[in-house]
Amino acid sequence: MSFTSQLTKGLVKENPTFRILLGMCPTLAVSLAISNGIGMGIAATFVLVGSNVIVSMLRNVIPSKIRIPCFIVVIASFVTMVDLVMAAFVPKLHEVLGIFIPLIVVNCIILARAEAFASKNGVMYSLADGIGMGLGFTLALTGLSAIRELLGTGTLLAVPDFGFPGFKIFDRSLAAVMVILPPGGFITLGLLIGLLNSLTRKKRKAHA
Amino acid sequence: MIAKTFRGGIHAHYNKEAAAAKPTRKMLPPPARVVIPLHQHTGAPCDPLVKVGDEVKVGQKIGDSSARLTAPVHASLSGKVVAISPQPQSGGRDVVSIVIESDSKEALDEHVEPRRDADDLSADEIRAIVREAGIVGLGGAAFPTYFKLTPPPGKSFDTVILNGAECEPYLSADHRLMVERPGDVIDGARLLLRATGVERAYVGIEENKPDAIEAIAKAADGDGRISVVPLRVKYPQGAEKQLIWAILRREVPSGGLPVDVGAVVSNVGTAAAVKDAVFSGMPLVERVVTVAGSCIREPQNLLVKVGTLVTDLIEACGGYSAPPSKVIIGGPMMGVAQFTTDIPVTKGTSGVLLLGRDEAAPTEPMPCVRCGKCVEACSMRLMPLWIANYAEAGRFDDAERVNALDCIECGCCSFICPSRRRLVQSVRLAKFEIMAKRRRAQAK
Amino acid sequence: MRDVLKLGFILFAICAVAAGALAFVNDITEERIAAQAAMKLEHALESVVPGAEEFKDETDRVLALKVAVADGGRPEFPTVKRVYAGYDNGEMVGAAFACAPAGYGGPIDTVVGVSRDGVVTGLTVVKHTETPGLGANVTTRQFQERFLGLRAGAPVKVTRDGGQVEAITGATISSRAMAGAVDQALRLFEFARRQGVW
Amino acid sequence: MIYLKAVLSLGLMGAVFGLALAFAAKKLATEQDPRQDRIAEVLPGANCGGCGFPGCSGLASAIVEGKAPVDGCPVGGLAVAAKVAAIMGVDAGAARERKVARVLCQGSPDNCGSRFIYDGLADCKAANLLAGGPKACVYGCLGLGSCVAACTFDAMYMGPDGLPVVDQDACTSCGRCVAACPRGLVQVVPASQSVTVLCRSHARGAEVRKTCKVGCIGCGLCVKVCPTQAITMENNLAVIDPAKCDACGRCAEKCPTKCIVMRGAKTIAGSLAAS
Amino acid sequence: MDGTGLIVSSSPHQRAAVSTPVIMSDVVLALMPAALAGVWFFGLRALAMMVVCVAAAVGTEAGLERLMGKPVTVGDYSAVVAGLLLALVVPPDLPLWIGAAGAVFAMAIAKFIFGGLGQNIFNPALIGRAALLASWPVFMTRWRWPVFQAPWIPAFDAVSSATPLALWKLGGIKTPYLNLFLGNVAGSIGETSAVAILVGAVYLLWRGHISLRIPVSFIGTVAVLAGLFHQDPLFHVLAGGLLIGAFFMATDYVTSPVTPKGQIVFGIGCGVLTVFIRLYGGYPEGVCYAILIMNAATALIDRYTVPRKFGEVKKVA
Amino acid sequence: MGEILVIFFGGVLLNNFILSRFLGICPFIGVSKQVETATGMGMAVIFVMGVASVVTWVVQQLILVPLGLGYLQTIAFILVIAALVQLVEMVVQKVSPVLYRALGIYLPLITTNCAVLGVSILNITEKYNLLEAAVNGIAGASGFTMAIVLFAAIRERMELSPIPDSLRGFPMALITAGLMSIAFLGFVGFRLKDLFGVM
Repeated sequence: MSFTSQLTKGLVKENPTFRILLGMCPTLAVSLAISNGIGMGIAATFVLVGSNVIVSMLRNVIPSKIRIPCFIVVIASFVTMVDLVMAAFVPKLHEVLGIFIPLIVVNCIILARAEAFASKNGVMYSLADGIGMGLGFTLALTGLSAIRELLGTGTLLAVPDFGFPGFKIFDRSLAAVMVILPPGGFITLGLLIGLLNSLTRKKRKAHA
Repeated sequence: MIAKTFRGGIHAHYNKEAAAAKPTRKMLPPPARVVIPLHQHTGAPCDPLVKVGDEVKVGQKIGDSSARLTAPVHASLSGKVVAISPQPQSGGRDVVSIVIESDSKEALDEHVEPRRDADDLSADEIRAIVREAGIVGLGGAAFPTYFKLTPPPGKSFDTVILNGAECEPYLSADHRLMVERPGDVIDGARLLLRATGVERAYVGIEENKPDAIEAIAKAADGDGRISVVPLRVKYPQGAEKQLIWAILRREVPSGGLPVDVGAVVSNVGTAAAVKDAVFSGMPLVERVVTVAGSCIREPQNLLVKVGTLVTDLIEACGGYSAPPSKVIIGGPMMGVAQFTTDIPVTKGTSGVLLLGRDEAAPTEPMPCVRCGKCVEACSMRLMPLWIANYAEAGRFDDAERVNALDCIECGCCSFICPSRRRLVQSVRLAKFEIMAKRRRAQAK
Repeated sequence: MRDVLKLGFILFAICAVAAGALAFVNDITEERIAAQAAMKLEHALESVVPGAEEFKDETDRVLALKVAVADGGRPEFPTVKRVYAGYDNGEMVGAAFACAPAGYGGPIDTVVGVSRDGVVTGLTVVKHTETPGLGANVTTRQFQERFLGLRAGAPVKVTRDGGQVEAITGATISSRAMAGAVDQALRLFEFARRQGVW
Repeated sequence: MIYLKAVLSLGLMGAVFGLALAFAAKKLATEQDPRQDRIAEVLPGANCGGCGFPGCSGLASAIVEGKAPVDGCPVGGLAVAAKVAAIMGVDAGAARERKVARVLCQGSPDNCGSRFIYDGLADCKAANLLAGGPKACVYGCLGLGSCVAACTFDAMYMGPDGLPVVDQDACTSCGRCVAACPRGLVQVVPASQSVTVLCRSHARGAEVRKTCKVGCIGCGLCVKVCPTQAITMENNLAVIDPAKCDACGRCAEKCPTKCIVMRGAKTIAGSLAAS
Repeated sequence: MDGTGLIVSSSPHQRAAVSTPVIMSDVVLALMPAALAGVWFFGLRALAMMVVCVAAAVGTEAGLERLMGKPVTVGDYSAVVAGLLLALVVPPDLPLWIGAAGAVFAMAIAKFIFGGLGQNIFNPALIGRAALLASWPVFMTRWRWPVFQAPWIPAFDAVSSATPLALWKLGGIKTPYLNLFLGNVAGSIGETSAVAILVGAVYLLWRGHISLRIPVSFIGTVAVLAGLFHQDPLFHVLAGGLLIGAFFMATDYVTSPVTPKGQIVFGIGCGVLTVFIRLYGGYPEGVCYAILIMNAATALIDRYTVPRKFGEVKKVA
Repeated sequence: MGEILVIFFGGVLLNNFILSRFLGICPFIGVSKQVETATGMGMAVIFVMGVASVVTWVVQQLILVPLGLGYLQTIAFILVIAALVQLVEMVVQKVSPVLYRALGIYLPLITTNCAVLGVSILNITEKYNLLEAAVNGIAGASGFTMAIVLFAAIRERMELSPIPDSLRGFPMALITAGLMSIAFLGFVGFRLKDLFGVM
């Protein structure tokens, strides 16, 4: 186990979204456009890194009976910081992500990493884990967002609120709007996870 | 009068005409050999009362048991016992049987003689005669009749029902009996009334047998206790619980018996057999078997000796008209398919069907489309598709939860299923596994 | 008992530190956030009431009137949330109505500008959750221009409902919401003017 | 000042809840299996519900009650499973001898015919209930694959000859296949056992000869040839006592119907190495 | 006699003649009057839509089954039924590729991945339609009045091409009964002609493939509830997709309850939802969503409407 | 009364937490294998969300707003919810073991149910009063319960279906939820206010 392996495991092998299946709510809710996905991903990564480091530092101080409230307070602090900073400096993105910024608090990924990893490992490893998991989450979110943005609006990388039209792949009137509605989120993510499952299954079979 | 019936059920092709149109014939000459299984009934098997090499006569008791629930068996031929060994029987089982080779004399046992005091017998005496005569339900289940006539402690009868519905397709033995010997049926009914101490009897007959309804009504004329009830033509009208509901509007409780609602149900053929046993002293050594199906040359109702091999029976009906693909003992809805004809006719054998390629071709089941036809058709108002789905998935606990054990295996669900699913077989599997599990639990 | 106190203290300490840290971040960002919000509102108001130099929040004044004449307890202008009057050199030149009509995906925060003489002078969407590509087109100038120049009197409706404003194809609900907002803004303006507020 | 307000109010809230929780934990403590707490400790604590139980403590109590396997947590993976196993006192199984399932019948349709054409459920138990099954030998494999269907580890498949095959490496000897066979033809045996009688027929030799080319006809040649007296005849069937068998292979050589089979030494070494 | 040639199976040994493929092909037959009416009113474009949807549905099913190495089951006609039904509930001028996309989505997502015939939770054709409405609302709400128009039409067809329900909901204009009955009104290809749908429905009833429980409770509830809300019951029964929905969609075996009582609950639920969506919803028509929502409830309804088994002891209060 | 009904039915049907707001997905998929457990979970969520709505509303209006500490909302709410859930669990376990077995075992799972925090924050942003907040909480939870119970019944049925291996479980749960969500699109734009006579 090295720092690097802790860093990279979150990307593919233990990808929080596709493999461990955590943090579905924000994944589904904000993955309408790549810009949202990246924004949410970065916010979550920041919180994940921060809380992992702090929890890891405090891991020997916190008694187990109140560890959940303690962890939550730590996480919530970072979330609030992100919330405030985003409101101050990128208000438009803040508005788009809306309630899902404070809800990073209850994103299972973060508490799960605090509990399962940071509270049992050193600061450096926890840092690496936080970055890795955060990037994995961002990656998954971006991937899902890209599919939904493309099929649902016909563009890629568009950031309408900042006037960046992105790349127009086909005309908007031909896009399947449902993909960026709630059903599209559920179905696209379901199919994506299924696809990854069948790929790894095939790989395992090829090994055997 | 509106014909009575129950909820659910199906309308099958009856295919009864070929055999029902002809009078019942006695199988002649009698077979050269009979195989009499010692276990032809519900309950404990009999122990042999004869040895290999013994000479026996027609009507002689050759097997009995001391168990509470059993029925003795009698020789149907006079001749020599040539073997007492396991012999194949319907359903692929081997059952210890007494094999008798005929001496062609047809000599009667000395116990067989007409009873003069038949009209003065008490209930207990009638029951004793019925037991000694080895009479069991002739409808197919072969439940010992004397046992049925004895109410368990704390319960009592108020109604006797004679089952003349004969709802199984192809079969017409009861129909012929009611047309040809209505007096015997009614005499039997009177004996049953006496044996049970009841003052009310109904004879339920499906409407498609107007001649039988007429004959029985005429025979019962003047006896205010006995009335004929026409029944809607629907399968399984003759199933015990459904028959009781149709006639009395009483529901036999789940897991219960007719006596729980005060009824005793007996096949019309059984009633006639009771009459014979009481009046002529002849035990149950013969029965009427419907031989039918597209592959038999001369479909008919045949009076045959218990123990006659089906092979001989088919010979007596002129043999095959075409090679059969399926041989069924009983009716097409609840009968048992056989892989050989070298099996004996037993007391419960109501019919032998020989079906051709077209009727018996194997079917490939399709996925269940949840049409709900099985739910509508189920005569016990169960959810056949659920039981079958659970059974096929090996989830027998769930199958039990959805009342698999209440199934009477009437076959309506499989009959009606447009996807040709093997519902009854699945339910049977579930019932078997559930009972096996219960036995294991009890053993622990 | 001591461990109970200890647990309490630890949670106290963590909360306190967290609160301190947050207070610090808040301190830094507070003004900026407020400024952002104010700027945004200012921007919206200016864009819909051209010519106004300053805006006064006159919601209480106007809505008090509304309540006074409310019919059977049912508020008459439910989508109008705030009312701002625009002044130029102390003279009232128009009013801006912040409305939140119910669209397809939730309320559409809209500001409707009405000039002194009761003509729609501007329309802007501050915040919405409409479907991108369909309902979200309520933010387009192309659509908003369809409302410019309407006056109080005839109710504002989309053509589908027998009105004068052409709806966005495929987004009747969003269009209808916007029409409703403009309709209520105009009616409230008329009402306030008749009551002598302005 | 604003700092003080924030620090004090949130701090106090924290203190109040901390105290309340600690106090409640003390006063309202309920009896439960101490292992449950320890397992809950080990579990990730994300309360994600992925295991199908309500939260980590739900899974912990299910494990303690034996309703869930020690590896019930899909998030924790192997590491957690090992720890839970340690708490539950379940041996990881390293010390035990590896066992595998084996199918004790060679009666493929080529070797053993059928009594009739079976038209019914593709399920051995169901077929067995119907006139005793279509197989000519009433002890033989019905070949409908119920054991394969029962295997949850992909360790069984139907071979080309219509008989089930156990993948010796994948088999975990869980015994599901054993329970699935209505004729008791699948048995769990030590992986090292090399000589096996692949027949379960108690029928007399003449009958077996009529129905099956590879059934045990009870001739007793193996009994005679065995140098260690490991083989006995029980009810027309050869039975090998594994404790006495030294795997010399003479019986397999002698068996006229080849129903005693000797597995190659290589395979055994291979499977031992694998375990 | 040598027994190896005999077939042994579990009882019963007699089967009813009707099989699933027969039922499905009968449904196709029963849809023919409505399909023909669609072609009559909306021209060959409607026929093209049917061909495309059926081909896409059948192709998707066969393709996926081949891809996954499963037996190809298009012979059971269920894919044909789904494709045809979808074509009948979309507007006549819908681009053909959108119709094909709907059929592909319906067969792949709503049916195939659930395990194929008999396993789907939602009616594939309706999922297809709802997905298309959510995806391409502009195309999916573009209606056309048939060539054969009643004399009163020209008065406002210049400003509107709305369906009778939309005309009523938004403009208070009621289309005459005769037009609704014959079908020369705007609407989906196969839903406009009440008489054509009823002919097909009578055929299905006569063949015994559907029972009246769902259609009657569905239509009855709509009529009664419409009356209670001071609407014209007959108009609500004849207009829109109620008849095709009640006789051909809600009665879909796979996605409706199997218990008799459950079927009535299902029908009533569909009726209530239809009326509420028509009167208060965002769409003029609610039949499609009503049935889909009740599809979601089917498993639960079945669970709680299991018939009292024969001989079950009644609970003594 | 009309307003309350609008909030309630809006929460259950129109803005269903699962099907259109994406809140509470984890327990929705995790605890939906059987109808009984799903019902238990639903009841527990209704209870907790009702209580949490009230308590967080009180915290916001009586502590945070007067003190000008709005930015502590997230942290204060989650602290309250976490502690509350844990306390309720302990109390129920002690007071009524029966109730604990029925509901209590689901409580820990609810702490991280984002629907609870979500509804608390929504109550504040929607400017609900105390009663409305409580109704909104209960409505949101009822919508959650409806979705999870329907879904559990569907899932029981799907258990026996030959679903492709790689889609079994989680992916299929998502797709089914997606199809349910399509069905619930029928409620979009539903004019509850007209229905209940509220302007």
